[in-house]
Amino acid sequence: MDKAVVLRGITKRFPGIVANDGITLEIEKGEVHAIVGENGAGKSTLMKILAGIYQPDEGEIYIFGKRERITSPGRAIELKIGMVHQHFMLVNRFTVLENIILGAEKRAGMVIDEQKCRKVIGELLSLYNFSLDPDARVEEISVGQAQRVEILKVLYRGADILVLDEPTAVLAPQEVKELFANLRRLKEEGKTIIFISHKLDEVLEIADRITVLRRGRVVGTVVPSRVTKEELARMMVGKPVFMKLEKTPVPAGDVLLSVKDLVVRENTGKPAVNGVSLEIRGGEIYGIAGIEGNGQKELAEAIIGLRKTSSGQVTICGRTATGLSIREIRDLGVAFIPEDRHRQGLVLPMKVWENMILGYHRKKEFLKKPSLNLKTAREFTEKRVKEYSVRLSSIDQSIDGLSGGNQQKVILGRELSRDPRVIIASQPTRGLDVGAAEFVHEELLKKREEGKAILLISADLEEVLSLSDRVGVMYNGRITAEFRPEEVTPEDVGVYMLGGGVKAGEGA
Amino acid sequence: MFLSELLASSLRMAVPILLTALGAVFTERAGVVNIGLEGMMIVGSFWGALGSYYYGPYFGLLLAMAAGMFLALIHAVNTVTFRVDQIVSGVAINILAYGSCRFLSQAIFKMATTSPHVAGLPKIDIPVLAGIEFLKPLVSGVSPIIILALLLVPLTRFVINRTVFGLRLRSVGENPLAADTLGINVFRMKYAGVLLSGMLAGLSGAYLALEHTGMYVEGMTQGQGFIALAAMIFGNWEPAGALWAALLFGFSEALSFRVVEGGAIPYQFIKMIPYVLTLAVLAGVVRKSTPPAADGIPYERGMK
Amino acid sequence: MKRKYLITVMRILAPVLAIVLSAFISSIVILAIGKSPWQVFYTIFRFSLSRLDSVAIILYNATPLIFSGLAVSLGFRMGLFNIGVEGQYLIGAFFAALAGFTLKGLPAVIHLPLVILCGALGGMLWSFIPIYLKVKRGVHEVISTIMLNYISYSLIHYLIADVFMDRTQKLLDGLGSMLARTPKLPPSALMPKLHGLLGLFGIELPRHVYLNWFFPLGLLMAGLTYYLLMYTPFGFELRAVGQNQEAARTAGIKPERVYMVGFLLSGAVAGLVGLSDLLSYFGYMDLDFPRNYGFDGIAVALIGQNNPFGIIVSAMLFGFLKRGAEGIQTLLNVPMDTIVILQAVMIMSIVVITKVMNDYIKRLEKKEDVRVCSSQNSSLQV
Amino acid sequence: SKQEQQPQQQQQQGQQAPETEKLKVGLVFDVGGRGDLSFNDSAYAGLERAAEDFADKIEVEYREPSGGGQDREQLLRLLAENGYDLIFGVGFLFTEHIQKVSQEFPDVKFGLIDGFIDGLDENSNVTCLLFKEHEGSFLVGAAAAMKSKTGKIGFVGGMKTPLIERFEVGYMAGAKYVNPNIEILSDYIGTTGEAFKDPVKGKELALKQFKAGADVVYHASGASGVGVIEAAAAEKKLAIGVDSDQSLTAKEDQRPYILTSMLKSVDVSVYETIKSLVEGNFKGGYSVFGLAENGVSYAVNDYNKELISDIQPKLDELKDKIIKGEIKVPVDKKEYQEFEKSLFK
Ligand SMILES: Nc1ncnc2c1ncn2[C@@H]1O[C@H](COP(=O)(O)OP(=O)(O)OP(=O)(O)O)[C@@H](O)[C@H]1O
Ligand SMILES: Nc1ncnc2c1ncn2[C@@H]1O[C@H](COP(=O)(O)OP(=O)(O)OP(=O)(O)O)[C@@H](O)[C@H]1O
Ligand SMILES: [Mg+2]
Ligand SMILES: [Mg+2]
Repeated sequence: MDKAVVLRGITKRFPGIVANDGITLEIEKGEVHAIVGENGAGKSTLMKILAGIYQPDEGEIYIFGKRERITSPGRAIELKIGMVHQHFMLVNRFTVLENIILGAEKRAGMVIDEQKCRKVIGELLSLYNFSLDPDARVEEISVGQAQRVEILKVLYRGADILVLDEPTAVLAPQEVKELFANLRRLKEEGKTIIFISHKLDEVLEIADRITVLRRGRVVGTVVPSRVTKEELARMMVGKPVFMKLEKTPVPAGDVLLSVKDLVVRENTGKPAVNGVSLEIRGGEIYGIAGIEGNGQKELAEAIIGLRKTSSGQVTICGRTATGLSIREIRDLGVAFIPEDRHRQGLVLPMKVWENMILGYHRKKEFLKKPSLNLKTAREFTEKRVKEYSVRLSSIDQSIDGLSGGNQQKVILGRELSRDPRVIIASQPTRGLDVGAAEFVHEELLKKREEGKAILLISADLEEVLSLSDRVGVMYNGRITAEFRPEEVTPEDVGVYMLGGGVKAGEGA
Repeated sequence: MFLSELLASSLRMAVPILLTALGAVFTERAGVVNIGLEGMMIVGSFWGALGSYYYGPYFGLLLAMAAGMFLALIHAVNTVTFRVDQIVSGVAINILAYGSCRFLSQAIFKMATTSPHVAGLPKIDIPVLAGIEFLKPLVSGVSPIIILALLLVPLTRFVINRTVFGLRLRSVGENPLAADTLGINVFRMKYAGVLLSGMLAGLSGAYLALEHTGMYVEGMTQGQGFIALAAMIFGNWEPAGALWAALLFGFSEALSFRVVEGGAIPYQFIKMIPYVLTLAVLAGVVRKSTPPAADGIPYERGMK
Repeated sequence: MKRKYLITVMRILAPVLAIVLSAFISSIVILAIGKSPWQVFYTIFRFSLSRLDSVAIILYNATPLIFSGLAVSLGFRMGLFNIGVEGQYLIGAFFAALAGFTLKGLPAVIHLPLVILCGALGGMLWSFIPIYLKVKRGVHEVISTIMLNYISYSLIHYLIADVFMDRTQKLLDGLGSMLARTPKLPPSALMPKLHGLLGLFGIELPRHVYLNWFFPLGLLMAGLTYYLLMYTPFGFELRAVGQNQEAARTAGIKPERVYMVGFLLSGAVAGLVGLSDLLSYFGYMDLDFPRNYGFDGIAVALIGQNNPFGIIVSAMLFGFLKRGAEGIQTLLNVPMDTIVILQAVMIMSIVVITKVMNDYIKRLEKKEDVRVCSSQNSSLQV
Repeated sequence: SKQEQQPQQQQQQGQQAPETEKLKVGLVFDVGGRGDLSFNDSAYAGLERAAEDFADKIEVEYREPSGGGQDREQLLRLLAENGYDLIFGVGFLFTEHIQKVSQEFPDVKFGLIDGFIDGLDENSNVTCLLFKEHEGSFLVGAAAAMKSKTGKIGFVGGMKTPLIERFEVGYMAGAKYVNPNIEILSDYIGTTGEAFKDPVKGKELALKQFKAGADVVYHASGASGVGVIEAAAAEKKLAIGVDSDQSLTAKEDQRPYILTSMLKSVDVSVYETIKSLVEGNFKGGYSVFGLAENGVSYAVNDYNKELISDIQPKLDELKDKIIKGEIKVPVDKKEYQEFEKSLFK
């Protein structure tokens, strides 16, 4: 039988970097094939080549045994290759329905046959058990839902080869389960699935075979039953990785961040945060678990001053922060790692070093009045780049040429290295490879030991549970439960994340 | 009587702005800023007059639209194919329109700035309504283009919102990369949007020359291409919004004609009325304007 | 290495090639009117570059466009489209004129700077309205600046023709026509020409050339703008806001504040646009005061890619085209409309060709980069 | 270096055409240029006629300033440098420029239309060609008042400048003179030079005046007047043209609605100036063209003959009185107010 996809000697170069360096890879029909690798290993690039977005500089592609030149995304669709991108390719202002049908509209003449489209989508929704409102605008739905839209887009087009680039990064454990169930079903239907993830447990669970990439090259292809997580990690990074967190007990300090009865409204007037109270002491990590879209983002943004609060109060290091400007709040010693790095974290066309000082550019060490001190700024950047092993060709390159994970590292380097007293970290390791994620975790724990107060918001339940001293579950704008992580299992927390059970706040 | 005349005058003043603004909706929804609309109106007025002079008004209108589309094609080649800055290309197109009309007018009519008199379309009376005395100025002797322009508003809306073409056009202006990954020919959609805008701007120019004045006069577009652009933005990139904005502008202009001059207010201030009123309305009505997300950004595959 | 060499050569040749190719395209237009392209271009270059007065006039022509291009580019840099430079410079020029003819008896060292300051102030004032409306009321700056341009025309007309008109102009029994203009500015308010300075270097400019100190001032302003943008914290913020408003806001920058300050700066620079004409050529402001510098500035800024030094070059290009136009109109009888067409074709082909060449150079560079890098990479151990 | 170049060029000129030795006459248009159907065209007509009549003695050229008109002075200077003997500047905007350039080139003669330069005399190298537009406007104002049945007439001006205001006051004075009770509506199109190229607004303003009861409208608005005439034809009321005889250029079906036009013979003034140069008696200073000199008048042609015949005797009588000085036509708003007062005395 012909293989679904055969890549032979694929090479793709970007300025200063060889993203794919002679990659040869075979993917069987009907298998789930995982691709793992460090940040910047070239996974997305390889998949984009398969999807017709990039053209390889060298190499050949065979789809079901036939040599193909995938010159455009349109050609990829003709070949029944569908891709769910790491950075969603959705039209934010369109509805879910419009996004799904775009380019493959059911039509009556020149007019869109909305009824028919609706029917087909309805069938898909019930077949795969997706809860999605086809008329909701994409800009208003949660990331997890957006993910489903992306998958639906592919299914709607009847793709035989599905490429999923880090689909689980934004999903809650339950959602991951659902996704995997669906992937298995698709596999049974005979579809071929290429799956990219940094979460090795997941990979080991779902994949039939795993290919490891490092620095643009194939390190090897393995079968899950014959490797351990540690071995896999070592293949990726090239050296042993210790995946155990050492959490030393830290004496609780003063309350550094306190939120009281906070209400934050959306533009529509609907409360997104509905009376949240919490207190975080120095030396404490407070984790917020929850499915995305339950007010975590708004909570974080309200604390940092990006959103107006309707009522309630935020106090930082003993000073009322409500009503202060973002800059003033940051000057109180608050670091902020936003969840959407492209929108809020980085100025993409600007250089790496410029992004590294963004927001801190008026600090003394970066000024040589009346101008910026380019020298110290660059030195600072070089240091962080080394520390966080950011993979780049030059700090003068514009940051949009960096891989997703490396971009995140720049943000972390910027926000964590300036001795903040309060750290608000939204999805800090989203999209980071194991090595980098581990580094970030250590960094957060170090800050904890230094007596900082940390608010950690993450969809990665395992991360929340292993790092936090206390965990709150956010559902529907409220903190519906609070635990000490050692008291609960992920499953317990998952129940609350989905709105089940109500447990009165303890401790705080 | 005064009121209905005021309204009739408003409508006459609004129509060229409306037509061009509808064109602007098409091009901007496809993500191409077209500041060359003024130039496309200019060639519309000239070629409309030229066509009508030799072969009658219908031919004139066709020629005007073709001329507008020709300039639009240049704009599309510049901005979509070569990805030149959209505003520079528009500015150059305005200059080209001005120069070429002057050149051709001199060559063909032996007058640089005016054409001979030309015929317009037969005016029509709207049945039934034209019988009502009060409405007479509004509904009798109306240029068919005015009616066409008004009909184009719901039509444009329908095309943009309900057709396959419209959906794809919008997607290209919002997120061309996403559209591209779905196999939509981004370039073709952008070309279509720009060409449509040229066609409508050309028609609008022809309205001025054939229907309103009965001849081409250099500079008769009076910057209305820019006003139309403003109207389109004012109307939040929507056809219906463009209609209201154009009407507001036409109305305030008609109103300014009727403010008695020589009174206490210096006439220069009366001339400001349309602009001041527009600003005042804008400042008073707080509405968030949301341009298409990728408006003005040239698209190139393989770029982030 | 050969490729690297090629890139350098291309870098230098690109603008030259762009001009040559655009001249080639323009030749079609020239042939269409039955003239010889060779002769036309020869005349343009000879007339513009071999006469001292032409060279000076080109610089003089470029002066207002440098200011205008800078003003527009400041807007673009922060993501705003200031179509209102047109109105801003007219109001600025009027303010300057007002300070010029109302204040009497001041020494030039005080009067002239004061007049220039008033020009900047006037432009700033007129740019305050749209930016205030934008920041406070969400009014799109393109609409408000277009409207304000029209308003400024009427306002200027009112101020000049009705309020400050110089009615002391002599007529013959009411015959002839007074210019609708302000009183003349006293010499203490006028900008000295560059003749004196250039004389020191043995360059004797003819008297009818109006090249004045605003030209070096324009160059200085470009340098300052570059410094502001690339080296100061404010310039950093301005660029950040222009490229990602939301990220800038998250980083603690107030986009509204940046818009406000940046736009006022843009307006202040715009206020200087008309001063070279006002303070050296006319000596008064009239209803016929030069128009369109604001619109030309848009093209100048964008052709110069919003880079202050690029703007100087593109302003000179515009000045050159204008002077060349005078030459071929006078010497070869090429009609004005053909010249206008030529200018449009030139602008268009220059931007298209520059763009295509730059893309090509970029691709070459990429390959160069890749080569260097893959030789490093091959030593990597797997 | 320019001083060096100049004689050089003149030398060249001398070498090139020793036998013909034609006089060179140049003309620089105002913005709008050739083909504006009024002022500039009229000047061009004079130039053309001279070129025909003196074909063996002169050669003529014209130039157009670019968009904003900033290069008026450069064009004058370049013509002067290139050995032109007589150069016209069409329009009062040339006043300062001709003043400057004429001093730089004392051997070149200049004709300035509509502009006044102080202190010239017969020996100057500049002659100012000045028109009494108010006198001509007075006559058409009288005609309008006599033809009006509603007792209401209108005036549409382009941009308000002292020159256009002279048209307006002359017109109002003439109308009031024959009918002190006449009501005059007066509008201007805009506040920039563009107002002379805006037939759309011209038409709307005229329509408004007609709807408000006016039945004759006079315009002084260049190409915008096309709209005024169009409005008159549409409303079946009367329009009065300006500068040249606009009945001749109007559409067939518009002609019945053009009462007359106020003629301003710029062509005559240009022609006469060239003629004086050719005949060797060019004089500097001022040439005034009023009713007496036939420099301004009202149009009578095949199309309006019948329309105007009943009031012609009266118009001729008024013309006589003006020429004799019995009526002093006001030239500005202030004089007009006095004039109006005197009527009621
Ligand atoms: N458009 C581009 N321009 C320049 N360089 C790029 C571009 N896209 C990717 N790269 C570079 O190519 C390398 C591989 O990037 P890629 O996005 O494929 O990594 P990845 O394996 O998906 O990483 P991550 O896990 O962080 O998403 C990175 O070093 C990145 O900097
Ligand atoms: N872009 C900005 N966003 C928010 N606040 C700002 C911004 N720029 C300045 N500020 C605030 O306004 C104050 C005064 O502004 P100013 O420009 O003088 O800043 P600064 O920090 O004193 O830096 P410098 O004097 O070096 O320019 C600053 O101290 C700061 O608190
Ligand atoms: Mg990736
Ligand atoms: Mg990633």
